[in-house]
Amino acid sequence: ADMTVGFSQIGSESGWRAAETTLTKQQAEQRGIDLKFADAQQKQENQIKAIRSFIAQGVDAILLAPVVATGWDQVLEEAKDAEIPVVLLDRQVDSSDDLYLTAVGSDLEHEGEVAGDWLVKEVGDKDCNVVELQGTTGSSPAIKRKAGFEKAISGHDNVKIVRSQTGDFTRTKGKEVMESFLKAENGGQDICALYAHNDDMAVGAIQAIKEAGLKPGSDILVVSIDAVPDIFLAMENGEANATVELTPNMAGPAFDALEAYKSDGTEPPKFIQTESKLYTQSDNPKAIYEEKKNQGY
Amino acid sequence: MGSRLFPLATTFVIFILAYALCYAQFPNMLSTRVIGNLLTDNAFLGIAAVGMTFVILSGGIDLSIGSVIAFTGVFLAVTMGEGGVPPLFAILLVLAITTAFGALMGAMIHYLAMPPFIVTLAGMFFARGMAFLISTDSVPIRVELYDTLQDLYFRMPGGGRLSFVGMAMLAVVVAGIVIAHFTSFGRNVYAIGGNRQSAELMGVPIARTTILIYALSSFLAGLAGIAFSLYTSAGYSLAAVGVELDAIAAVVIGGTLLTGGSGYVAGTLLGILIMGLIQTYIVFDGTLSSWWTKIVIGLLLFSFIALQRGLVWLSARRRGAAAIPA
Amino acid sequence: MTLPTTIRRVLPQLVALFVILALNTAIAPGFLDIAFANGRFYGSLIDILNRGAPVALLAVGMTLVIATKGIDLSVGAVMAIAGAVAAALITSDHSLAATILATLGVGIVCGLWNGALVAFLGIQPIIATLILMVAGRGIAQLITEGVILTFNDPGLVFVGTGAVFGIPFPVILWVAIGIAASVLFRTTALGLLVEAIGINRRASSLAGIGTSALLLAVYAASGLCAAVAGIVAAGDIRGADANNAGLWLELDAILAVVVGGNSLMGGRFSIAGSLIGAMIIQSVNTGILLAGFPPEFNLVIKAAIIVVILVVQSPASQTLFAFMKSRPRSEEDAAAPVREPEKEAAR
Amino acid sequence: MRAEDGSLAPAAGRFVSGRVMIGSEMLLRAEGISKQFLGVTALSNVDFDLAAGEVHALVGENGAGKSTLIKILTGAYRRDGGRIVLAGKPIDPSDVMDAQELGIGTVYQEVNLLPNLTVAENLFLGREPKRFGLTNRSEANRRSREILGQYGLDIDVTSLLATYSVAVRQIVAIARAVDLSGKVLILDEPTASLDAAEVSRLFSILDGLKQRGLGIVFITHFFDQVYRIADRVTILRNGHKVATRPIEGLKRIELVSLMLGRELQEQEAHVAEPVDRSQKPVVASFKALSKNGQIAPFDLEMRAGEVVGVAGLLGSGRTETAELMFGIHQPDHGTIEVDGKPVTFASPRDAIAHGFGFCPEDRKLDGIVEDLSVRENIVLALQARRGWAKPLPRKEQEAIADRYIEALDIRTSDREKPIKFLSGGNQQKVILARWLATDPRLLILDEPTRGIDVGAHAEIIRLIGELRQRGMSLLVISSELEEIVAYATRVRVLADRRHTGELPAGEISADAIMRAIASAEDETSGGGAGEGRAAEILREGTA
Ligand SMILES: Nc1ncnc2c1ncn2[C@@H]1O[C@H](COP(=O)(O)OP(=O)(O)OP(=O)(O)O)[C@@H](O)[C@H]1O
Ligand SMILES: Nc1ncnc2c1ncn2[C@@H]1O[C@H](COP(=O)(O)OP(=O)(O)OP(=O)(O)O)[C@@H](O)[C@H]1O
Ligand SMILES: [Mg+2]
Ligand SMILES: [Mg+2]
Repeated sequence: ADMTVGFSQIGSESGWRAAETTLTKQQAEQRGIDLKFADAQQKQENQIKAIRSFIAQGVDAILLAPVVATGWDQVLEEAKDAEIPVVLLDRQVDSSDDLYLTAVGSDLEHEGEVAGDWLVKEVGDKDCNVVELQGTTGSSPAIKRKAGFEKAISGHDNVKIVRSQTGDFTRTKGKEVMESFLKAENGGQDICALYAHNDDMAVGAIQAIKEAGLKPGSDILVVSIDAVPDIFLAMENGEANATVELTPNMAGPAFDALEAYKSDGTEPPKFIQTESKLYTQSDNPKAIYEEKKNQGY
Repeated sequence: MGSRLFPLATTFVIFILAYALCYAQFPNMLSTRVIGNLLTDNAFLGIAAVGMTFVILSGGIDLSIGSVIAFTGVFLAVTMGEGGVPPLFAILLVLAITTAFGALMGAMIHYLAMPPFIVTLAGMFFARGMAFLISTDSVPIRVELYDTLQDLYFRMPGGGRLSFVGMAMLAVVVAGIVIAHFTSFGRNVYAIGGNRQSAELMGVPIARTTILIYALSSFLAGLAGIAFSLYTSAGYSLAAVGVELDAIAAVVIGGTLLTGGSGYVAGTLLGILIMGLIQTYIVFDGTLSSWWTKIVIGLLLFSFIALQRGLVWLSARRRGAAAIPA
Repeated sequence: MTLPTTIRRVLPQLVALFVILALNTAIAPGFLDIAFANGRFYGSLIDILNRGAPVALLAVGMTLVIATKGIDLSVGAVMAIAGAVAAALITSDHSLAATILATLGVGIVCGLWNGALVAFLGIQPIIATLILMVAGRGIAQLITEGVILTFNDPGLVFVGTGAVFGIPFPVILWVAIGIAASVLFRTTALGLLVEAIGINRRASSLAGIGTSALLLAVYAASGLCAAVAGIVAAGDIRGADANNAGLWLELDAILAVVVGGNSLMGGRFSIAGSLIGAMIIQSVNTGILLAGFPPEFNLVIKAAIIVVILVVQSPASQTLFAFMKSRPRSEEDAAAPVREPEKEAAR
Repeated sequence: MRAEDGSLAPAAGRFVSGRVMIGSEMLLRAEGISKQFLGVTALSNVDFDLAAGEVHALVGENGAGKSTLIKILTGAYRRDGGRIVLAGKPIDPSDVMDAQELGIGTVYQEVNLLPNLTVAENLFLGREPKRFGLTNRSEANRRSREILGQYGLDIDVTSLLATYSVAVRQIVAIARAVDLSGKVLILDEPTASLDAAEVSRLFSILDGLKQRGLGIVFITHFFDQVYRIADRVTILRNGHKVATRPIEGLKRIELVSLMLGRELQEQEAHVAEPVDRSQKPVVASFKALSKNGQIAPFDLEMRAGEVVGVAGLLGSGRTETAELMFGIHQPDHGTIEVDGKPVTFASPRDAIAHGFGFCPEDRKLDGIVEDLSVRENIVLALQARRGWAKPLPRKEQEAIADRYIEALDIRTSDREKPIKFLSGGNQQKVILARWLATDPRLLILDEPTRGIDVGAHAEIIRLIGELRQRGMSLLVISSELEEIVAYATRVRVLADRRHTGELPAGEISADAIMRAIASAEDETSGGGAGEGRAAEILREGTA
């Protein structure tokens, strides 16, 4: 059953996002699905426009990676009226769940928790001053990953966040902000660990740490989220300690659910959670890098 | 007269041609749905662009509108939500705030003789910063007023909807046309855009007009913010990033000169529709990767402007106007 | 242009810079410390010089464009393109020299495209360059396919992170390019001709100035500067991040030019002023980072500081300082920003 | 000088008008007006008064302070000292709008209208007729046609002002001011670009206003006009008031010397001595040059050491002729030869490369580069020709600038002053200097003496003669026939965008030129505001 699926992607702001797009296209190809792709350039209005046009074109299903949680009720209703099932990718919306078929994604807050737990375990009862590189101010990953991490360290007074600034999810800002952290915290002497909301910022920060004459990974522990290839290189060199995987392959499960639903109307669960796997230096980073590096990151 | 309306006519023809081409490729782009969407989806942009038209006609520019839209949304969401402020009051309040904000920028531009680009750039930072301070979360709006307004639409034959915001946008455009062409304020805007010194020597109230212009722009940005919050029934501090550039592009595609003094509000509507058409076309096509999307948008933008320039240039040559660009 | 007069021209900027630095010192005690660690100077001041490099480089080109009454919104995108090209070439193992030359070439081509739209099609600069601003990032992503092209070529990395005599290489770059540009435009007639175009293009071409050629050249120069900035940015993170490299940096560059005391209406310009402007802006950014406020405050603080600086520099308030009696709004002053005298001194 | 050819002897053209009540309480009185500009004293302690129903002329050298004075009277500038009394009440107009509401209408020196608005919109800006609270365009257009009708200007009031010539804009500006002025009308060099017909029409209107008891301030450099219209004259020199005199019994020589502070040796009636062109080398020849809608095909052969005067009514296509010759517009047909070799001018740059120079008509738009200093404005064309890589050494620039500031007696506090701060006439001189500095072989001057004072005017006429002696080839467009007579070695006559005839050396006189124009206008069944004007001109000339 070859169907036409519209995919409204947020944009292409990071390597991870690019990988998600690539994998989605691959998946569609493998399953003989005709994928209509719309890049919204980070703008919700464009995503809404896209969904409306998909409806106007009468596609069979819609994949939506929502840029923000709110504001989808109307357009999702329109899709429902037109009897087009919608599957959410990698981020949730706060509309009632009968407006969409299912949501495939990880629990952003859980990711933060995983990272936090690792750090707590790693430092034991040593005191540990953490500096945090937040994602883009106001973006849901930034908010949730911060919340999750704080939840994880809440019980442990020896671990506390001493500085927290936004690095806009980018390497450049990650590096710049880390430099200022190092200056502000006595040349980095007082920093025990870095928690970055994504790997790109961590990679940037690692360079800053090295240029400051410190050893990332030992002088300053580095834990981040996403598991993009480059962070595994860093782990390989012992410059990063841990990362939490956010799989870019959200489309696979999504298409499975869709095909099942189309063929015999089986209702999938409302939330298909992907695993938030923790990787550390002991997981043979080299190998993982090799396998990941041609997944379109 | 005819010769002056020429750029406008050109733009209109270009729009029709473009639409025809799209139709040829994707027949159901002519559905009332698409047309309805074109209006609804671009409503907030259109409203803001009308304000931008006045600013640009006066030879200025307003980079703050995107941020003001975001601020408005967040402000409404928080005040009406947690704040429990009655919706209508909140709306009036936010419009008052944005208008005052614009007036302040206008005053700085005039009395401190500072370039609009910079004043409004600072305004852009400031307004979004304020939005962050109110709330970094995206805050849903759940009030009856919004539900009623959202359910307020004409169902056109073929399932298309002419939504409330869409109609609001058209109303604002009409109002804009009247203000621009049938009020003294409108004349003064053109006058200042034409030549500030001369306008002053002809007794145009520069200070008042300048302040009014930016107040109007911010007021409409506030209105656009309301439209946007209606459109998404939420307020979000990261919303509408870069909308100012879309608005500027729409205004210029609509045939208004950034140097000020010449252009039409109606043209801006065309500009909006053309930009919306580009978006819609790309989505209908659906084969473009993220990067090709950007490139194609750029190219289409270019071809529209180039085409326009070409036609205008030809007509200018026929009328034997000066060869040296002013 | 003798030294003292130049200084006088940029005095307000220098003052502003020192005030900001003073503020930073108050906020962050160790702000002024400079250490010499593993082969390079090290400290917040150095960071400012170093982090400010991209904006400073952009500002040089932007100053010239703005002097012609134009504006270049595409520099951020051109940075991305340049970074992508450089990374792509170096990773497909071309020589460093070839890579850099090619990249600079691409930058110039981008500039020429902008210049052509402005000079020949008569498209208004904001829109003309907006086109490349939109499409350019797409082109860059097309090259990198949306991912961060990481590279390890020591040469390219050096451009971004290296140091000579302990001074970060990017700093040496922008200072050198800034001086080179000033010298080129002030020892030849270019400065005069560019200013003439910016003030009255009609009259300029009637006086026989090759306005089109000059406009092309100026936009090309801006593209070139953007390319250099792009290489620096890429080298700095050992990778080309087409998605984010130079994002919104065009605004900071324009800001730098204006904070540097140049008029967006074209005409008189001072590259030195723009460079100081760039440093002012970077000092603000760094200060905000060091201050340790929650990030939600960043924009408001930045806006506030910028407004204060600009208000103090604004022609009107300068008039006020200069002669209390004359009215800011009366024509002769409106017509004649009181920067005039200093501006002249700068020639 | 101006029309010293007897034809317009003082009282001759003067309108008989209501007696002026001197002494008795004045309509407008300004006392002890002073104004400083960044160190320059533009006005110091100037008194000025204006009676109802009089025309009060204000004369003075370029830079004397005339425009500044009226800008102060009308609130465009802030005065540093002094007081202004209108109809007994002290007034303090804070801006032009105030002044307008007080009933003071003004035409400022540079035509200060808005090219991007329609003629009608310009006329009614700030006081648009309203209906239901909205502006009533059709009404405005109707009344605009009426108003301009009085000036014999029959143009489409709904098209942009930009589409009309400097002259038309000036007429519109005057019409607006006249329409605005309830009590006082102030005109700063309103006739600078008008031809005889326009001027006399303006004067008859002014006379009407006098009868209605308006007070009129009239700034001009044309003395014959002073004598025709004014009742009293006030002379300014270097920002000081020299004297105020009734016109009757004031000798022209006296007036001139009051103004200059020295005697001006009258080389007036002088006529350029005929030259035998035939053995002078041809510099450039233009064959069948034409551009649709702008100018019909014409031939012109410019030889070294000759001055071709170009005469014609407004819109007769003089400027267009010049613009084609200088490569500003490209001709549809025809060829250009320089030194016998065919050339094409894609832009002025090419023309300049062949040693051409062109001093444009619209000083403000096409001439000055406002923010650049006087020095830079003077060397601009020369520098452009040398190319950017060969900058003129600063010393040389200063030498050149000083030379022309001296030669043309440009009034400026110093050569580094931005040109926008110079007075109108001095700006004109700077632009002239710019082209003289390039030492062109063929120099085209479009209205070169517009807004230039008596002294400088005589100076420029002398200069043109001298340049000719030196073998330069000049083409000079002017609306002042007496001036053409003074330097032209032959005269091209244009009418309705056609070159209709030429007066050879021997036959040049103001009358002859006017007859030629008139007859030409008549047979070419008058373009624009044609026939009627031709007839008038004849009357004017041979009164
Ligand atoms: N805005 C200004 N700033 C500085 N100086 C000025 C300004 N306007 C005029 N001046 C100076 O004031 C003096 C008087 O200028 P003004 O324009 O009144 O002369 P004018 O009598 O009108 O001369 P013209 O006959 O050429 O128009 C001149 O020296 C001029 O340089
Ligand atoms: N009296 C008039 N009535 C209508 N149109 C006019 C009049 N005078 C000039 N024009 C318009 O002005 C333009 C030509 O004026 P222009 O100044 O170029 O001619 P000109 O011969 O150079 O006259 P001058 O140089 O004396 O101003 C044409 O568009 C013409 O229609
Ligand atoms: Mg004057
Ligand atoms: Mg003319």
